[in-house]
Amino acid sequence: MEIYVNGEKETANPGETVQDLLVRKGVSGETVVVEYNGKILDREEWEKQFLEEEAIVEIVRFVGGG
Amino acid sequence: MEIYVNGEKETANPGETVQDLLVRKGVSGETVVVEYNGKILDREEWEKQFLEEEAIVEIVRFVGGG
Amino acid sequence: MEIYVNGEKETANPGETVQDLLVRKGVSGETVVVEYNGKILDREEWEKQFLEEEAIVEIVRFVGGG
Amino acid sequence: MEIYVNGEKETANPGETVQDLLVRKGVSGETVVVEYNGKILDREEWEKQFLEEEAIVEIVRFVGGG
Amino acid sequence: MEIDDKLKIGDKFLSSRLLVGTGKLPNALLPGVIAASGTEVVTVALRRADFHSPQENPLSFIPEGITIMPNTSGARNAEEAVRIARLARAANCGNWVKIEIITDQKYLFPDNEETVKATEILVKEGFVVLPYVIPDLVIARRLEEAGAAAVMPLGAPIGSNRGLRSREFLRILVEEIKVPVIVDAGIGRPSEAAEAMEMGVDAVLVNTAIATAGDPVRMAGAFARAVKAGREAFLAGLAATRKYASPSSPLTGFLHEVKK
Amino acid sequence: MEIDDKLKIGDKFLSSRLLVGTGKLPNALLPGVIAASGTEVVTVALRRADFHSPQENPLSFIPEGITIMPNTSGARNAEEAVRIARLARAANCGNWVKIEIITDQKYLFPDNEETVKATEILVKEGFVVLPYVIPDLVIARRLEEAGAAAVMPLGAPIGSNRGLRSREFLRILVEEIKVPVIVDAGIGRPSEAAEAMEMGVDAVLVNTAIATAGDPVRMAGAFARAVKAGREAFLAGLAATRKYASPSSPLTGFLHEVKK
Amino acid sequence: MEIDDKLKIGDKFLSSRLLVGTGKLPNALLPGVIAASGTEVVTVALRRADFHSPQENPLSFIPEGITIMPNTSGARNAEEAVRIARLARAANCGNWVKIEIITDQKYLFPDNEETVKATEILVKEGFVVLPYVIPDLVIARRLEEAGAAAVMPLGAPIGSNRGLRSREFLRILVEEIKVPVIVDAGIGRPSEAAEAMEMGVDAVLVNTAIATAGDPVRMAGAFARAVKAGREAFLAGLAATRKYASPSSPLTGFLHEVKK
Amino acid sequence: MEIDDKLKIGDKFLSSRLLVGTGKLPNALLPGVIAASGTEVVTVALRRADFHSPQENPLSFIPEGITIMPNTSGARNAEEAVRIARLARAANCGNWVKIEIITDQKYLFPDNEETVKATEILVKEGFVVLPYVIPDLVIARRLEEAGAAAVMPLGAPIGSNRGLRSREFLRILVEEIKVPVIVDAGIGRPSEAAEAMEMGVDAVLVNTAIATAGDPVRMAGAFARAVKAGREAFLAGLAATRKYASPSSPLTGFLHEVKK
Repeated sequence: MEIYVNGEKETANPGETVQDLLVRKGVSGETVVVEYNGKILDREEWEKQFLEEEAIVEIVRFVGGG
Repeated sequence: MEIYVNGEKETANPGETVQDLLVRKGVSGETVVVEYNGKILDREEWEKQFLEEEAIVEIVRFVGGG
Repeated sequence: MEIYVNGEKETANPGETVQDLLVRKGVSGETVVVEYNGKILDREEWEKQFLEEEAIVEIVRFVGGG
Repeated sequence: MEIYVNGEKETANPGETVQDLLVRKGVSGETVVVEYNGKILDREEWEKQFLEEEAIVEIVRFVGGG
Repeated sequence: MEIDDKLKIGDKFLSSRLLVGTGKLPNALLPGVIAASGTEVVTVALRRADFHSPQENPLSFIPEGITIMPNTSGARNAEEAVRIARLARAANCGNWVKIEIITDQKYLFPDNEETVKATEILVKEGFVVLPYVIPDLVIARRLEEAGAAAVMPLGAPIGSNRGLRSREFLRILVEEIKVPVIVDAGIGRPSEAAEAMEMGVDAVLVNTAIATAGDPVRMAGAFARAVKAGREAFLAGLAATRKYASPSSPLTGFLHEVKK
Repeated sequence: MEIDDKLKIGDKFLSSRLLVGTGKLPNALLPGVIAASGTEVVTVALRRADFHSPQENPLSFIPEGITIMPNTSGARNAEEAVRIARLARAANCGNWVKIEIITDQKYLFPDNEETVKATEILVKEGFVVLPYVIPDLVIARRLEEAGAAAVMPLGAPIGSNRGLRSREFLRILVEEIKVPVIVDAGIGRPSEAAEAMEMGVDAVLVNTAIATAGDPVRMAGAFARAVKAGREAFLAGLAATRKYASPSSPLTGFLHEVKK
Repeated sequence: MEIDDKLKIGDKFLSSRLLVGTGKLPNALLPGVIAASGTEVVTVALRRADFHSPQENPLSFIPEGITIMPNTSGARNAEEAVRIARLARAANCGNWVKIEIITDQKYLFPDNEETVKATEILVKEGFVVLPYVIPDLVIARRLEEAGAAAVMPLGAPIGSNRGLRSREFLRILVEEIKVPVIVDAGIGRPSEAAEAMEMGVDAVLVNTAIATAGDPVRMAGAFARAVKAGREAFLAGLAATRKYASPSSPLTGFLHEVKK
Repeated sequence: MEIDDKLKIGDKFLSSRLLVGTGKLPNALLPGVIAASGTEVVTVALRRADFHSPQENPLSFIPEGITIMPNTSGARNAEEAVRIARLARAANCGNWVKIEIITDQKYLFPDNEETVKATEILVKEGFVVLPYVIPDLVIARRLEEAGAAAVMPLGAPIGSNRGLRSREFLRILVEEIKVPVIVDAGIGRPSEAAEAMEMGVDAVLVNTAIATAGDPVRMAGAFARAVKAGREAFLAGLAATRKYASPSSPLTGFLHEVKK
């Protein structure tokens, strides 16, 4: 199953959730915000949202900026 | 018959044309442009356009400007 | 006996000292410096210096300045 | 015989005049001014002034300047 | 060498890079000011005829061959500007128009957004459009795309004679915009006009500085020279500035040097 | 009207208020630069003749009728300046001299005090003396009393092209000094020359900005125009500046006004 | 006396009028810079997580109690800015947002019109909106009407350290706009921050000038003092300037006076 | 880090780089102004006692430990300055003296040459001499050679509050002169004091800008902060300026990038 994570095409495993993706990517949940198919996902939804074919996932974080 | 000439209410005589109005106002036709009810009137139309009830006539001219 | 105090001609009494002049002028000695005939007088000399004919006495003090 | 021309030590021949020096140096007389031992030499004096031991000769000209 | 240095605006080739505004000038002074300025383009405004105190048409005082550029002063939005532009064109004095859309009466700043809209409409109607704007690069690019014949950023508020207060931003427009950049508003002195031209600005429009000078005709001549001076300097290539001094007379051959 | 606007220096009446320095310019360019500048006064320097690489006399390239003003560059004190002035006069090109006494080689600042001394001596010897100075009012007054034909304060260090950095002080000299004030050194652009003239400065002396321009002849022409522009503006009377805007088009007769 | 001089933005009352940007600063320097600056508001940006070189969250280095103001950098229009603002708010660090919409990559100028649109949307969604704009009075008024918590005009291009090049226009915004005016972008030196505050600007936002200083922590302290200095001077009432001198020592009682 | 940043003048080490003039200030305000300014050096003038309206001694209002620096105002030449300096020293308040020799009453410009003479004499008599001068490099070098403890060039005419009009020349003094350079006269705003310090000036002397402010005590505090801000910025190392923009937020990781 193909998905797009931060603009790059990736393969997701069937049954994987957003939470699984974050763990696999080594991302600490406390520091990011996730947009799934254009909709911001609340933290509690990460475990419930299964990755779907062609899903567009954006995982963003803060950086220094002016 | 009431009309508005350059924003002021005036009384026009029945059968008066735009051309008549200009003459009555002492305006030299060569130096002005006339808008009748929001439409620019060509010079040749001045004689043909009869003044109508509530007509809005704008008679404009050039002045110094920056 | 005529003397000049701060540019103004004045009459001094015979036997008057610089110290006497200061007292007469109501000047507190702690705040002024005295020049007598172009020479700065130390404080201890005020009592010893008798006023002489045509003496030029300058009594100066500090004021605000930039 | 040693002389100084424009700050450089040179040997002059006995009997040489300032005029001779200029010719030897290839200098067109119309364009220069000559100072001989601190004194400006008029043009007519060039032929009369013999070079003397230790003479200081300055030969100057105009250049572009601001 | 100056033969080719013409400024193309619309379909005209201008020899003079000084545009002159006719506001605040008695008609009688117009011929003298225009002649002294050498200008080829003057602005005029459009107003309702005043039947009680009729005034002579300023156009009668403007020589043949001068391009008339009516402005849209009085317009508070794109719609009003378009209306004024159309009326002006109906007077048969050409198809140039200076867009001037103002809501603020204290500083007379243009409304950039409405100006873009009016430009888009009037360009489509065949006008040669010169919009007066705040020097904003994003807006200038949009005007360029919309087909403006030039962009006319301000140097300072209209009539303030405060000079090139916006020079930092004018410099950037000159660098980035391909259509001519004409500084309109604020220039108060010939030296400021020259400075603008040295920066590479294509032309300047001057009104108040001439009209309110002690001697407007003489001042018009001063501006003509200054604009030409700045343009020529730009073309000649300005000398570089240096932090330290650099002698203008030679550094050798001093009388006091002892070589030996 | 311009017929009478001559600048009197010494016993000469100048029509052009642009003086030109010939430093850093190849002789071959001199005729072109002088013609384009319209100048009537040029500066030259005096140096020891170089027998190894003789150079043509710049004076051969300067047209008849131009006043030659030798400078005393190379002088480090009044005595040396006087010596150079006397040598220069012996060359039979007149009695004008620009006093330039410099000890500092980085910024080439003049020594005001030595300059006063040299001025006093040379005026007595019949020279027309134009001293180059730091813009210091006290010094300028002393030069005036000493009989200087003009005072020539700097705008910025020689050859720096940094412009009128001393404008605050130049303005005061113009206000207070009766002999002509000529800005010498620092002017890098025609707009700066125009600004100086608008301030009421009597003339400017330009060298590096012309000599190191991309095209010196063209730049000379640009300076000529700018100096004239600034002078004319000064004479015409500059318009006042205002904090707020002032409309250049009339404020009545707008289309959108409803009177009743 | 300074107790009451707080700056209200949204529902916060700020004691410090220096806002600090965290760009170009290593996280490790953040605590020191923030402490030295005394700031109560810092900006951050939002970017895609980089899985290959994970970086520590700058928020971990920002003390409790500091207001976080995410910017919308990267947005090229209103829609993208709104999306970024919403994502930022979802990170639970408050509802402040600096709108920064940029299409031009050379000068990084904001798109004023898109900024107005984004402001209108985000204000309705409950954000405290601080838009970064070109100093254009018409736009500033529209932002004010749209409910912006402040307007943040630039002094010069972002990161250029060129100072208050737009001062003429900032001055006018201060005069005309009722919501706080914060100068954002361009300030390169503490003296420039002080000057802005003396003009009556309500606060300044500084990033590059601190981050690229030799010693950022020390520079942060310098800016803190300068901002306070400028503010206090504004409140104390600046002395008037005069064309002529005015003695600071008394004009009477001189030793050399002879009264009789 | 700031522990060592003391300014040595004569045999004193100053922590504050703000010197304060007491002119035009009622005595009652002196303690507050001095405390708020943090200054360690104040100037006073010497005048004939006025027997008709005796005034309290300002020195009674100046706290212990503050260095008193009498000026020689009223002096028109070196001789008078020396006389005043000696009288002032006889008052037993130390051996510092600010030389101020003025003949021009409109612009109050110092006479540089007489100032050099007075400095030479007073240094030999053991005074710590701080001469007030026109910023002239040649003069500053002579003062340095004469043993001046500092040189105090003006920024603009005394009391004019016109700021650093001489900045071009101050910059050069800072670069070339080894003794402390203190800007005296002209500074009208804290931002200008900060700018001077950023340039590397060692200290500033302020009088009129504080004394004629709306609230002199508050303004004194503003100047204290500004001077410290400028000094700290100088020590921290000012960031470079750039012609173009430089993003303060990262240029990668934008949401809109499509990598594949």
